Amino acid sequence: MEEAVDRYVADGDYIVWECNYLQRGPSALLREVIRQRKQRLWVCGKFSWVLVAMLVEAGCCDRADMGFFIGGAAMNRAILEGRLAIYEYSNVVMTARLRAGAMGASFIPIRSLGGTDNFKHSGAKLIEDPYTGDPTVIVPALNPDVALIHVHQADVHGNARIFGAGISDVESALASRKVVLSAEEIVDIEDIRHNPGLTKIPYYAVDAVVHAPFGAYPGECPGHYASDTQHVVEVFGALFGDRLGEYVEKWVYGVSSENEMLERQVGFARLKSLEERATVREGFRP
Amino acid sequence: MEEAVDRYVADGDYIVWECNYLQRGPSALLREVIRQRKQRLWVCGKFSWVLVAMLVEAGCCDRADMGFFIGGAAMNRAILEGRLAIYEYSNVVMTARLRAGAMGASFIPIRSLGGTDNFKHSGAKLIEDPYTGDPTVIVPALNPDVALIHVHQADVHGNARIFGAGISDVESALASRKVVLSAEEIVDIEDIRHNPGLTKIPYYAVDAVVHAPFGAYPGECPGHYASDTQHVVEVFGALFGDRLGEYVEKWVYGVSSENEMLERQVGFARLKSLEERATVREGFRP
Amino acid sequence: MIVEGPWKERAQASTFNEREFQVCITARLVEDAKTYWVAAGGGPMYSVLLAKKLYAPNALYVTEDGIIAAEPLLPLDPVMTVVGARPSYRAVMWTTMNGVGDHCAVGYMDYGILNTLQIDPYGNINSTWVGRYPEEGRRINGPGGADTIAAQCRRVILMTDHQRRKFVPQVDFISSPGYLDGSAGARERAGLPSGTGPWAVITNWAVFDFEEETRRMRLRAIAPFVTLEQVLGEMSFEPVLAEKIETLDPPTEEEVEIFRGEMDVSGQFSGAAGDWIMREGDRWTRVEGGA
Amino acid sequence: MIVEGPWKERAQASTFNEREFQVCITARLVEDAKTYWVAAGGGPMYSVLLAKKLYAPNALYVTEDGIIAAEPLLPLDPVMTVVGARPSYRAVMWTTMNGVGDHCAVGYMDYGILNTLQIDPYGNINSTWVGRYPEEGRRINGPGGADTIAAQCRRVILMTDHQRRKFVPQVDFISSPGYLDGSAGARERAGLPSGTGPWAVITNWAVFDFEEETRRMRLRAIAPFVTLEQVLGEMSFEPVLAEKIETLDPPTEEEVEIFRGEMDVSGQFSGAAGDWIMREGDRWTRVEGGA
Repeated sequence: MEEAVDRYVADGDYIVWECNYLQRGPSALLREVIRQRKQRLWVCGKFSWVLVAMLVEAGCCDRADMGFFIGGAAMNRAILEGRLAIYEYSNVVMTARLRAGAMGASFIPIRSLGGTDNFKHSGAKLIEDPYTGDPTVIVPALNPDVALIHVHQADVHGNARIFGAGISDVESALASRKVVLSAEEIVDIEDIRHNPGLTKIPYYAVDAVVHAPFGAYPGECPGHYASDTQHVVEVFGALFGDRLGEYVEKWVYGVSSENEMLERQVGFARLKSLEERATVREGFRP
Repeated sequence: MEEAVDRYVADGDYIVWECNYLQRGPSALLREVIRQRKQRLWVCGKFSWVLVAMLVEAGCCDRADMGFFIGGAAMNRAILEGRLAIYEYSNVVMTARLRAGAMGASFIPIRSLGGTDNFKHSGAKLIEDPYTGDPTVIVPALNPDVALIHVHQADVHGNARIFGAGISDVESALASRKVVLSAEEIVDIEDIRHNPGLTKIPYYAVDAVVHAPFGAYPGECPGHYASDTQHVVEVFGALFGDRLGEYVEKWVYGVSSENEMLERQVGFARLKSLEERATVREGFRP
Repeated sequence: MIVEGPWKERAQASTFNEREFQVCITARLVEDAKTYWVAAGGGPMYSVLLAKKLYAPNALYVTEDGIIAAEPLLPLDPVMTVVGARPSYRAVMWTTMNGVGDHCAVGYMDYGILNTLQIDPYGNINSTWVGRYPEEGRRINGPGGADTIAAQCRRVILMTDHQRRKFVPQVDFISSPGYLDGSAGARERAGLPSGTGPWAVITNWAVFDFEEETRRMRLRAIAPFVTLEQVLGEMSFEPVLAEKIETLDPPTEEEVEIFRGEMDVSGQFSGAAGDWIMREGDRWTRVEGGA
Repeated sequence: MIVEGPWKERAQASTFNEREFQVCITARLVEDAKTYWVAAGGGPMYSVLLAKKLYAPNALYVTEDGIIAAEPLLPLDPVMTVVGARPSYRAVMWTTMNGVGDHCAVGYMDYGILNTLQIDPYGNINSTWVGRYPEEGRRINGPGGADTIAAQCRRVILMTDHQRRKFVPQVDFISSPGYLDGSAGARERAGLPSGTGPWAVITNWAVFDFEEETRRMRLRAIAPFVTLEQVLGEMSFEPVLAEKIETLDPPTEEEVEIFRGEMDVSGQFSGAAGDWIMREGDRWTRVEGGA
């Protein structure tokens, strides 16, 4: 974990993560990014709830493509003080940009964003459709420097399985120059070869695989464990109460590693109870 | 089967099928299209081996986007006599065009076709990338009138499962105005709901579901039955020996229905042996 | 539009929250056998679920993470309305954001339902910024998936609180498109698909649609516990008035029982905002509620 | 390039088919731990499989239907080289044509290997039409997936029969791109990704690469059973000649045993075309073969 983040996440990188802090996201990897005090990250802020605010408050991030995130006082200060530049898109437009990146294209036509103020503050263009002549919105492809993705299962080569709905795991993996996976379970390649239909991300797109049980904590990893409601309330409280600094201090800087956090600050009993609350496994466990 | 083809395949339609006559394709549906003597079809000739030649020889098809098919004398005559117009693309470019159609876009940028003679005889354009200014090839979206797709399992609403590698099943289902599925097995929606991750095509994209065991015959339906090698040799022989007319007479017009063909011309023993030759089921059977 | 229906024959609730009322009214608008994109859950999702129980058993909904036609395992944990196992439960398909975006782009989404923060007479939505962008004011969440829903669903239903600061002549920032400047073909000129746009606005007090010729918001009906003056008084612009302003029926006992018992179990939804309404005979009294 | 290798130390086959020779030579060119796109199987696929057995255990290949790094269950039924259960066996991933197309477009395909029908000095490929398109001549198959492979793989290996009608100064129709007109940057000007293009041509008689400055086909090595004159005599254009023309080693017993025993079991591959070569001491004799 420490090594993967140290080696593949560089200051100034454009970073994309899949899902978010509460829902099958690479929460552990992102806390490690903060712990290593990465600087000047440009983030893909799609569907991202509290993560952008956490990174901004921790001083890791100075640019964001939106998306969706919960604002709050910290974010507001950063914007008004010019510490955070925001480019305005939407969740689906950002995943469309990632799809273009995954296609090796430099842009992609879309059927939204036109006429909005997002359009004016984004990289979108309104062109004449070369065939119909109709006004058509295009957006530039997104090819991030690094993608952080939490998956249910992966082999050591990077062949990865993801179960359930998702945002743009495959697109991010293909569009990004460097790809770091955190996996709930490491499986043998023999297991992968027994059911190739379950593989979502191929080995050649992946640079590092980190075995990270509870790597989505405090979020849910469907089929494995539920979200930690108490922790979810705590982080939202911190966000709205302008105490994100304290939250980061306690949960990120306050421990030397993710393992220590799980061991000391969450504890076995709590983790076990989260597993027990994951009563729905159908479709999430091969 | 008869009703679905009669109702959803119209003379003059642009038609796309998935896979082909030998590999998990809607072979039964396509024989029914010939049996009903549909006229003036414009076909998507990607990855299609003998099918285009069969449709042309049967007088059903007068335009084709290429793709890949086996030429042969019948095809050659049709072209030189002006009975068949061909537009030149490639397999992957055609699936890219279907992807654009499935995205609701009117065109899509690609990284191939440029500089070839296909480009000159296709709907492709070379434009200046609106961002980089680089020369960029775009192709028009493809939104067929009707898609014929053979799937492993579907419920009566059209939620469909396909196992194994494939060409562009999902893209064709979304891009096409009308979608007819033939399914090896009809499953209950309860079964679908137990593992939503296996669903590839959603109900709202589908107009008709036909229960068609051995619907891919003489082709293979992976995990269910092997291809009928003897029949495969026969159809290729007919193609190269310019006896496709005889082949169509025998296997299509010579029987009143697909069931009759399977019963009378193939027979239970042969079908059983094809099932027995399908020894690899892993990954193809949920 | 929303005045006739089975709810007329049912016993009416004597006490309910305005937010509950809003969800019930939205549920009554849900058409059977249609597909709804409810963004990332919340009120829009609860409205369709309530409708499925009572009025539109074959209505279906999708969420922006690609959960198609789920029968979620209720109640859901806080904010866990997407991706998780419970909201995904018994779906017919799990896909992705681009997946459901494609389904919408090719026209399979009959309706979209959105929560909105600030709205103008043409149904343009602001969920990005309050104040003078970007120098002065307050950052909000951003469009999320709403921009796509507002741009591409055939009919869009907007849910918002009935407050002056929410109904403004011009939004501070267009996050998701309504009829833009209101001129004919404005959406098409901006590159949006034709035959789409806002269709209704539902608040805790009233229901609006959009006048076809002008594409302006038109008041169609109001709650039984408010007056027309109150409704218009809490708007910073003058909506078109329908020839006849209907009066909405209050929630039925059945509606609120199901909503409280299966969906808003912890009361966090109705607890978050909205006053409580009590009825004694023909008198309605309001009790301050919300956080 | 292809003169040094473990095969040098192995016993040489005394009888082999020219097609077998071509596959063995291609196999010796396969780099370990690289990813190959072999179109829809056939000679290209067999070459990688043979290489995996003998020289490059970690080389991997994909086919245009989205089978990634399979360990196919050999032998395959006639034409069933894609989609089917046997060619798909023990893959690490099953995706689609657009799926593998994306993998290629973003640069994960190190090599492509293609069968070609007609080829020119710049590696342009014709698989569409023989004669004057479209009025006069004969329709062939079309590019299939070869256009994408030729356009986007980093290095492209072309396999073809060594015949005058196949090596032509100008192809009748460019189905898949080589270096086009051979001018610097011609591929980029046509919208193709830079750093891609034909890298080698392997026939049943010889091996070519492409001269960097001119992008023209350059003869590098010939089979031990043909002369330079024969090789050049069966080409309708004059290739660049490498300073030293190497002599290729014949197939090893090991190579042909594995190929015949596991891949071309029915002999349909070597039976379809290509003469048989027999060795007695230093003398090579040719026996007419093929269909």
